[in-house]
Amino acid sequence: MNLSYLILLPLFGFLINGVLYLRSTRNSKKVSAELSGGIATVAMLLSFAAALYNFFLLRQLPAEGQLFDQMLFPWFKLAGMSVDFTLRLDPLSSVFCLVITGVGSLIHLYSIGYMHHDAAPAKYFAYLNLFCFMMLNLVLGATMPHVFFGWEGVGLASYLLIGYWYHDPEKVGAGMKAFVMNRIGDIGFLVAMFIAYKFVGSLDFIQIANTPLNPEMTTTLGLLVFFACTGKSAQIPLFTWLPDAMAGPTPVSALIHAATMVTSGIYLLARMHTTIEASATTLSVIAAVGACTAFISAVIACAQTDIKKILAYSTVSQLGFMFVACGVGFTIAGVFHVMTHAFFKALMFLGAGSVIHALHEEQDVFKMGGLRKKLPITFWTFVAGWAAILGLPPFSGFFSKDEILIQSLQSPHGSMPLFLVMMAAAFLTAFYMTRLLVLVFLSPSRMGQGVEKSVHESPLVMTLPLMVLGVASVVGGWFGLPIHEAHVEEAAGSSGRFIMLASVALALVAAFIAYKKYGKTTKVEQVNDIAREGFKIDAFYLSFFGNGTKNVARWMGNLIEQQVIQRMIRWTVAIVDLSGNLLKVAQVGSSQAYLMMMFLAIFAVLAWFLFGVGQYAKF
Amino acid sequence: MLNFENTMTLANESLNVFMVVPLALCILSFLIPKGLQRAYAIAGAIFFFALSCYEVSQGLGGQTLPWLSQFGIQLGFRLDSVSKWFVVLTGLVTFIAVYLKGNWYRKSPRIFVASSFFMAFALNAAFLSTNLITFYIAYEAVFVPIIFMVGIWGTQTKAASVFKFFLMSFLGSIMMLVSMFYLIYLYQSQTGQYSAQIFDLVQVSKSIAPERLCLAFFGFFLAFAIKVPLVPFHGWVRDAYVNAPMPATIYMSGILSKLGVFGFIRFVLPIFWDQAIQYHGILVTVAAISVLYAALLAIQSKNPRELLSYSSISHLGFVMLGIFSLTSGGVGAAVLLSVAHTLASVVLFMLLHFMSERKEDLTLDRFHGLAPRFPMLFVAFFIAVLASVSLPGTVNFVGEFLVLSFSYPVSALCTVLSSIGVILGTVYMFKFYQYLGFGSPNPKTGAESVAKDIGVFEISILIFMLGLIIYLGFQPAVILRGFSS
Amino acid sequence: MNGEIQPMMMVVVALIVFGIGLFGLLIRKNLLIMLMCIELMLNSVNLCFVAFSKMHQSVLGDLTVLFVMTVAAAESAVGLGLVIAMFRTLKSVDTDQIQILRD
Amino acid sequence: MTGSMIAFAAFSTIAIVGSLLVIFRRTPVASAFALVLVFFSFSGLYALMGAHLIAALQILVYTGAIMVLFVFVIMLLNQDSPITDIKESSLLFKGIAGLACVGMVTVLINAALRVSGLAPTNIYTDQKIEELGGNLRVISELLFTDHLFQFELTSFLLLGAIVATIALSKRQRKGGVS
Amino acid sequence: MSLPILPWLVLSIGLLATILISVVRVGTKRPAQIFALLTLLATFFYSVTTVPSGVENVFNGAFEVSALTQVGLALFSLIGCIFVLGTSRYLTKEGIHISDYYHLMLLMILGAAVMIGSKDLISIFIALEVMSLPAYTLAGFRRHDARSNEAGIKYFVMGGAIGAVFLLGAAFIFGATGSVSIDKIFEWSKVAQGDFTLFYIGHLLVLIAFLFKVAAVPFHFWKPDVYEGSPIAVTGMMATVISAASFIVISRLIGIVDFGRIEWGAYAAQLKQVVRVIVVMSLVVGSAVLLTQSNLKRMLAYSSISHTGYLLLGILSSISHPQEIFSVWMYLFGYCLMTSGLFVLLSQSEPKADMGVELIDLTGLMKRSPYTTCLWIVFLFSMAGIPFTVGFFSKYFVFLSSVSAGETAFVVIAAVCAVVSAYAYIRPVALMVMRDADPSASNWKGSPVSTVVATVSALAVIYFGVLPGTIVQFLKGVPIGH
Repeated sequence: MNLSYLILLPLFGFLINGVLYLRSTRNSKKVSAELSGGIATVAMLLSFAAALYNFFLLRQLPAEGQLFDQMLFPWFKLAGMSVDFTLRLDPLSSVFCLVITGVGSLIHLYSIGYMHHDAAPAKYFAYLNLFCFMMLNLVLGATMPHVFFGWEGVGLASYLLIGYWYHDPEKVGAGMKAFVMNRIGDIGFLVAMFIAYKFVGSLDFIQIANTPLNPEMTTTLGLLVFFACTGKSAQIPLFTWLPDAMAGPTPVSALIHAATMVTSGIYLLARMHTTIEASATTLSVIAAVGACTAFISAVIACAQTDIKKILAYSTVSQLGFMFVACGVGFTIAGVFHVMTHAFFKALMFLGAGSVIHALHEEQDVFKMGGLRKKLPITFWTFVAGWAAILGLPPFSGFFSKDEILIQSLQSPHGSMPLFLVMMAAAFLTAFYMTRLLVLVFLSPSRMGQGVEKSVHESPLVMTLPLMVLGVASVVGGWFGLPIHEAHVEEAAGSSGRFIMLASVALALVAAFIAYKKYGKTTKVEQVNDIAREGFKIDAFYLSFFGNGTKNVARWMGNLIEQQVIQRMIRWTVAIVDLSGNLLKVAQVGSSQAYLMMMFLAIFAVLAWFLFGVGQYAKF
Repeated sequence: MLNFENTMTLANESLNVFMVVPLALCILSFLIPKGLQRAYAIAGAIFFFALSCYEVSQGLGGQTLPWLSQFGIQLGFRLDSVSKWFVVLTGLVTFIAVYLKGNWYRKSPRIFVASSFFMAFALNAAFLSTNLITFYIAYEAVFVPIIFMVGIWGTQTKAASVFKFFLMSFLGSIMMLVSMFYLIYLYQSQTGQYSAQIFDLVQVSKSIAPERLCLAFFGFFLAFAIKVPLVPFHGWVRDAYVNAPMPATIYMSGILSKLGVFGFIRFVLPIFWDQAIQYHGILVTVAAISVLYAALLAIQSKNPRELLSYSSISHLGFVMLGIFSLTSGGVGAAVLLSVAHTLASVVLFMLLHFMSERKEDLTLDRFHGLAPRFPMLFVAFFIAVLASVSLPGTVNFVGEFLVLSFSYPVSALCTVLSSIGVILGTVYMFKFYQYLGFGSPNPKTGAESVAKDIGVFEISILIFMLGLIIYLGFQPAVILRGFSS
Repeated sequence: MNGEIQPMMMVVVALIVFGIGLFGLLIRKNLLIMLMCIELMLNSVNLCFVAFSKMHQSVLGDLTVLFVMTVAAAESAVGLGLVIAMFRTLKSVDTDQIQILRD
Repeated sequence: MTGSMIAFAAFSTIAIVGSLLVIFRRTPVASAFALVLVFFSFSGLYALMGAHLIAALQILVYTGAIMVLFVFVIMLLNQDSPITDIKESSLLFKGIAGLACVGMVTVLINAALRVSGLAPTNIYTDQKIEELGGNLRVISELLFTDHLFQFELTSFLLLGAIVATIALSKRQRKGGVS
Repeated sequence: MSLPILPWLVLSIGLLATILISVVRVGTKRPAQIFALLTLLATFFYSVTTVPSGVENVFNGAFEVSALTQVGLALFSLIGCIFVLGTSRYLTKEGIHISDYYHLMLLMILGAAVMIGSKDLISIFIALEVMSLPAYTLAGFRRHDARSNEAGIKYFVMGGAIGAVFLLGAAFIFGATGSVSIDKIFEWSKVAQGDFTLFYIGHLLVLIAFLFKVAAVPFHFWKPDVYEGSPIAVTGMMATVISAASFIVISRLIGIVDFGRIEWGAYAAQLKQVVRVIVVMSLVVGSAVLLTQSNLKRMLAYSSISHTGYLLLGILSSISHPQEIFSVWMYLFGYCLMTSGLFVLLSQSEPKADMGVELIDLTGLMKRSPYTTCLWIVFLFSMAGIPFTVGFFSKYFVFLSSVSAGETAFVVIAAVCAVVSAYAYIRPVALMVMRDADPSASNWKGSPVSTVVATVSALAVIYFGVLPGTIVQFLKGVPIGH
């Protein structure tokens, strides 16, 4: 078993494409999308093969010891803190590896078509490979700093890809926002590491899991880790970056902002589930935040008109589902949903990408419609994704999502309110997804004449991944999770069945309502409600934190720095100068005055000796 | 008590090359014709850097030469696991400083080259000396070339900044000198002999009631806090960095600030250990305030140099946090972070210089869109920015992470507050990068339009520097090894 | 008073004259008179010396006075020379005229 | 009241009044003559203390040489008319000056009077001086034995004064060559 | 044959010969210049080659021949050489290049050299006058210049008054002790009983007279005015020779009583208080007012006032720790070296108006004559106490001694003042280096000889700044009178 290929292949892809790109800037010859995309895709496919191979090797190990560590090199070692660059494969990371490399390969392939006309595809593929490299590091790292390496790395790649078209300040701003909000979450990660180092003495996950901490610290650690996850996985309070992140190329949204990176929060919670589950407070906070996020972003999604934004809010909402799974102590379900979600959400994003590609960068769903005929492959694969996210049996989402719903009620940490919120979120999910499907594919066309004519189905490089993912969305749930298939079966017990039925029925009702409402839409809808603006949370952040920081900084710069510190320096100089000028006053030029001052001084000295303090000098 | 001195090999006795070579280069530079000064300086600096690396690789060492021994002033030098990195950095920074092209090679280049090598000489003497007075002399001597550099090649408002820099530094250092005298006097009153050797004075400080050394401690603290600088002793930094010619700025940010860091490690901690513990809370708070305050100032600044100068203060706040954690780990991490900061800030200033050579106006209030025009430059710039925001994979991350890890157990609150500086750092560094690189390119004017991307030699230097940053990011053990015992 | 002249009485007289000389030096602006005041002060010191000499039954004070007289003579010669030089340039011997150098 | 006491009282009164005249007279010539008065009275005081040589020299050197020089210069510079400088300085200044001088004298006298307890060294008592051949002889001998150094030094002082006075007063051409 | 006072005799005979040759060859200054130079060189070489190890009292204990006095003599003659060589062009330019200048200069040096060896108050007084009378004269030497007249008169009036004060002090000491010989007074102080008030007052007055000579605040008022008005060459001599000689005498006079004796403890404490106050005032006034000056000579006046402060700090610590007096010697050595060099450079100025040399005249000097600028910078840095110049070690030892003597608080004050004055010294450097020449800036043109002299001084400043070992070792070994 050698894990290094797994991560090295994307790295090489990144380096080769990077060098190709830099060379192209010197001799101004474009590297074709086929070449660079080919390199990147091959790297990813090989990496996928390695992941698959390692997955099967891991399966052959006995159930208790399904763990493989590979130390690449010692990283840093100082005064009792020793961290190595170790890759660790266990069932959890194995699943994530498969998802990342698998979905990743498909999206790479898709990108060849999507980025065909881009000016510098080599740069794009380099970034994409870099992302995969970092993401693999994230899931394979055996220690917290290693995970953090990947954690920050994916943030970086996400930044680069969101702001890929950096001529547009808005896109640049979106990237910046994503990166900064991620970094805010990272404080949690960092402090969690400090706590772990202080109280555990090691940053290895196994060590951390095996060392019992006092309850207070456990809660703190868990909450800090969760805070980090809210950043990366776009949960309340740090979720507003994800919709903006849609500024990047659509395959990027599919890969990073739907399938992989945003789920790293779930990965981290799963990785540290021992610690998380040791504290009921942490769990309830996670569940509450997850549920709220799921519900609120579902509401927002219902009001969106941008196809990618709808999907983005949907992602946030689905991530909320996963967090609820973690929050009720049933991480497995969360991870399961990560996998299925990766399939169907990637599929939907790629489908959306296909639509956008076909419509020449049109993203408003009210300017689409009737594409079922024109884009049949896209439509049918999209329907598969739609069915999966609605949780219709036997599509993959059905298994994972219902599992979460069931657990939110049945688990020891679950409760009725939680369950109801989740059901509502599921209802809304079905509503807005159907709305999307209807508006884009089924309703009458609202496209402009010129656009309508040129619409055509995407090339094979793009539709092939769609079809593969479509199949995965259908069958992805059947296998269950390799980690714990039995548990899934067992959990779907008596009341489980009722919940399943209820949720499916609810989804169908919602879908019906949506169809009724939007099936006949013929004109552009003007929605200007608060939900559409994300309840103004983003605006609030911007004005409160963004401008707040700016104002504080300006205040510091003007008041403290200029008025206090610099002025203090100036005053010191002025005081010295002034005292010089004052002392100079004595220099009047008149001999009499000089003599007078001199003799007064002499008199003072003598008098002091004779009458003043000097009395003690006599004996 | 700290014990980070590696006592294994002290065989290397040829330490004087660290001083003799730059001094010789300094004197020789007066014999070189004006036109050849740059070539001479580059060749000399490369030679000096290579020699430094070679000598450092020969192992640690100590050497004592007599000077004014009857007054305790020896030329005591010692290359240990702390100083060796600073010595190497001196060589590196000298090379970068003399490499940059600018009006310093048009207007009296001899003085510039001589100043640079003199600076290297003084810096090495300061980094190596084990004698307080020798250290002080070298520490003061560093002013001289800086004054010349800023004075001759600085911007219009240079005079005020020179004075501010000089006076604040001088105030600090002379207070340190008085404190040194006090220590020497204590030693003399105990043993009857003068000694300014650090080892002797450490003995004295241990045998004396801690209260008696408080003022002396603050004397040292003031000197180094101004040099580093720590908020609120940073008043000189902005003007000096902005108005100085780029080589001087690189010296100041890259290595002069490390002189303060080094002083804390070499002198303050061993001698004033008890006082450091006593005032630990204040020290850590000051460091945390430096981090946050400077980061906020950087956010609001529109001038790239100003931004980088504040970012320097902010990052050095992390270094100081590591030192003030008063653990050997924290100190080791601080050394690592110092190296990291030197590399990153030198690269950033160098790139800024390249940019300002190509475009006059780099105000950070609009997008300049330079990245598509100078892709290589901006790739390097981006990596340097990443290093500066201490992204994992760069040595800055390891340094900062270790610093915070070691300071967390002693002061959780300050550590967490400092961590916020990381976010702010991201904000201003990315803003900095984005404003310069991103957006649509503006219509070019005049000479600007013919500006080309950086050349091969520049690229090689950048690859070397950035490679070092990344290599050390994965193999920080190269530096940390000396501190693990 | 026992009829004997106490040296201390001389000293008191001398010091009073010293004080007067000093006062004159401070309030007069005519350089010639200022020089005279300096002479007064020196004279009073001479008297002190002689008086103390008497007190100690020594002749050291007398000797000293000899030297002081020489010094006083030399000093007034030089001083008057300077005053003459000043008068040639400024046509005045008043110190009010010499306040160019100040601040 | 012995005769010497009366003489002392008279001389000291003349000395003090004379001094006051020196500083308060308007014309420099008047001041100069007041100064001569003071010198004479001092001479008398020296004589009262038995310092006959000094008394004589006081007349010779001060009155005979220094004062002549003064008067000569006063005449040379035409300073024989009344001057009003004393009025020009402010009353405050004069007041402070007066207080300072009174204070100074008080302090000095106070200090001087505390010395009364000292025992005389009794080297040159009056009798001894008589035995050794009188005041003049004793002083002369000391001058060329114990105090030769000062004596020789005085010659350089006088040399300096001569050179200085000549340098100051000799006609000097612009251009530097004397 | 062993005649301990031979170096002084060489100087005296040379002086007489110089006067004689001028009398013989009236109308030309050259012979006087050469004779003066030869005299000074001979004195210098004779005195440095025959430095005695012990202390020998000659003239019945009225004069001391020791390492200290002889090195003082050597130093003064060296400074004399520097000024004879360095300022000859200046003197010609000012129209005061006449043989009398050399006579008076030699007399001044002789007076200073004798004064530092004098062991009784009367000798000191006479030597003081031998030194001062030429100084008064030289200050007013530019007779056609009102400012020079003013300088001479002011110096004379105040000096004369202070001479009377010194004498009064001497009289009081005589009255208290029955002697004017320093050795005898010291003996007396070992056994004396009773009320010492008269002695205190006398001692203070005597000290104040010399504090006036070194321009310690508040007895400094004459200094800026006299410096500004006097010819540069003379100011230079005043700043170095007179200050150094006066400091040596101050140290002698301070040590006039046996402070080791318990009875003098209270007096020592109180005297120290006075000196402390004076130290602080000198430092503060010297450095603060230094900043506000634009005339270079006035600047140097205030600079020397602040140097007086540092030197008095050394004197202060020597009251209780007599062995620390070497720091004063070291400071004086460095101070004389850098000040004389600076004045030689200053004499190269050619002011356009008759306004003296202003700071603005230095603007852009770097461009006009880079070499001279470097010399300026060396001297100014030395004044500021930057390492690698002798000024650093001057301050170094004074501070170290004072800390050892427990005067740390005053060392801190001195350090702050050092920063302030460093600002003032760096300012001219900034003007020279950073600014372009102001249109009203005057020319600078020195004779080659003066540049050579300044170069040699600058090299000495650097040499002793790098390797002060020998000189410090020597000065530390200089025997102390009491």
